[in-house]
Amino acid sequence: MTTVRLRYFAWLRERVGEPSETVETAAGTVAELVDELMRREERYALAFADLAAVRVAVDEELADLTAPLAGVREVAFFPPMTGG
Amino acid sequence: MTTVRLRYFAWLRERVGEPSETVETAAGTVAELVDELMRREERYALAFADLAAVRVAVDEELADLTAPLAGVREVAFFPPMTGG
Amino acid sequence: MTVRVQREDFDLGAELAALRAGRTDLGALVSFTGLVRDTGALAAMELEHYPGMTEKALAAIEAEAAARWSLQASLVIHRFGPLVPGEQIMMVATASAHREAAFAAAEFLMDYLKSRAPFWKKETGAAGSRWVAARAADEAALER
Amino acid sequence: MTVRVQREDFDLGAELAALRAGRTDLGALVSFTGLVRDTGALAAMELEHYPGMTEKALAAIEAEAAARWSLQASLVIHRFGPLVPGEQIMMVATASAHREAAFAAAEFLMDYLKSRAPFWKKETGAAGSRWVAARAADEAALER
Repeated sequence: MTTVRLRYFAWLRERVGEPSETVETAAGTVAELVDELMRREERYALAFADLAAVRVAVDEELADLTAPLAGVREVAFFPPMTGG
Repeated sequence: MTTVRLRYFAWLRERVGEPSETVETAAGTVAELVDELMRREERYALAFADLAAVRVAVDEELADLTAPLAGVREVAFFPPMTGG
Repeated sequence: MTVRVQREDFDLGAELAALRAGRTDLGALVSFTGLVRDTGALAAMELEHYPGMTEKALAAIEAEAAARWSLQASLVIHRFGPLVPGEQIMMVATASAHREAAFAAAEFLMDYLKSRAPFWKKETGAAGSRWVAARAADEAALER
Repeated sequence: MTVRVQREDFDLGAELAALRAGRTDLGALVSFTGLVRDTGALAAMELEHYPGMTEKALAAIEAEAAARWSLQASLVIHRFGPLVPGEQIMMVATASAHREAAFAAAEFLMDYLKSRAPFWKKETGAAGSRWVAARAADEAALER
């Protein structure tokens, strides 16, 4: 089991209902972690319903859903960025 | 005969030796006027020796050597521009 | 090469003056300023970001620009928090010997920043609040 | 849409602030500033121009940019007379709803101005004075 801090931004934060949380997970990749969350509660299922609209950062670096979770401290989920 | 004001800028002004002058000419085009000037005095021959390096404005608008002189008040000669 | 992420406004003129102060090796200085544009009934904008990642992402984008073009100086400032129409959101500035590099690097910084710096805009207007959708053109600009 | 040809220096920050003052319809503000760059032993620069034609040429270039892109505002200031390294030579600024138009119009203004506005630079250094040669790239940029 790995302990990972999860962070949510923008409408993902609003749908999940909190900006961050710490989870224990046996998931090997970000995609497996998302599956786990979606099965856990309706609000996660809703937040991650359209995965094409979700971007991921692993330890503050942009990453893919296929990124492994081994050794990872923080995973963030958010919509496409709209700065500038 | 037409009365035309001539203006010279940058190294063309330095070679001709004056910033402007008024000439009476029977030339039909700017190119014919340049020929006339080059035959008149050595300093003009020198100034216009490399015509590929000379740009022309007729009544304050960029023009070609082929521009007609009829009705023209001012012709300016200068090297390629280097503003900005 | 400087990056600043801040809540408060910035003084564009003072930033550009500081960038070239005391220098004689710059030929071209380009700046871009992003402003809150009222497209109809915009009352306010809230700019959310990811503290920690934001600074790292902007520094990485600036380092990439510096690797691609010959830049004498560059600056990125991006605000977060509440903003109203007309306010400055962010700026980039690039200084180089020639205009081509300064323009290209500034555009590169903007293209990358739009799609790789973790900021999200929420607009509040007469019809309520909505998260601004990323323009397809912005994510596609990275492919150029 | 303003053009100024002047001997005295300008305040870049004040000009950019004036361009957007009181407005909420601008999304992007781009500026370019040309500076006297010391390439080795440059002591001074003299910028000659063609009074009368200069203003007309710059206004025509600005009108062409306004016809090609959706610009909310633009400004061109070009100095003449004696300048020393580090000084500002000229500036262009463009304001639009989106960054693409503001960048493209600013680059267009610079490309055209370089080859179509009647200014000539003479540099004085340790080895004497020389007229700056036009870069082939500058005249070629018009073909883009």
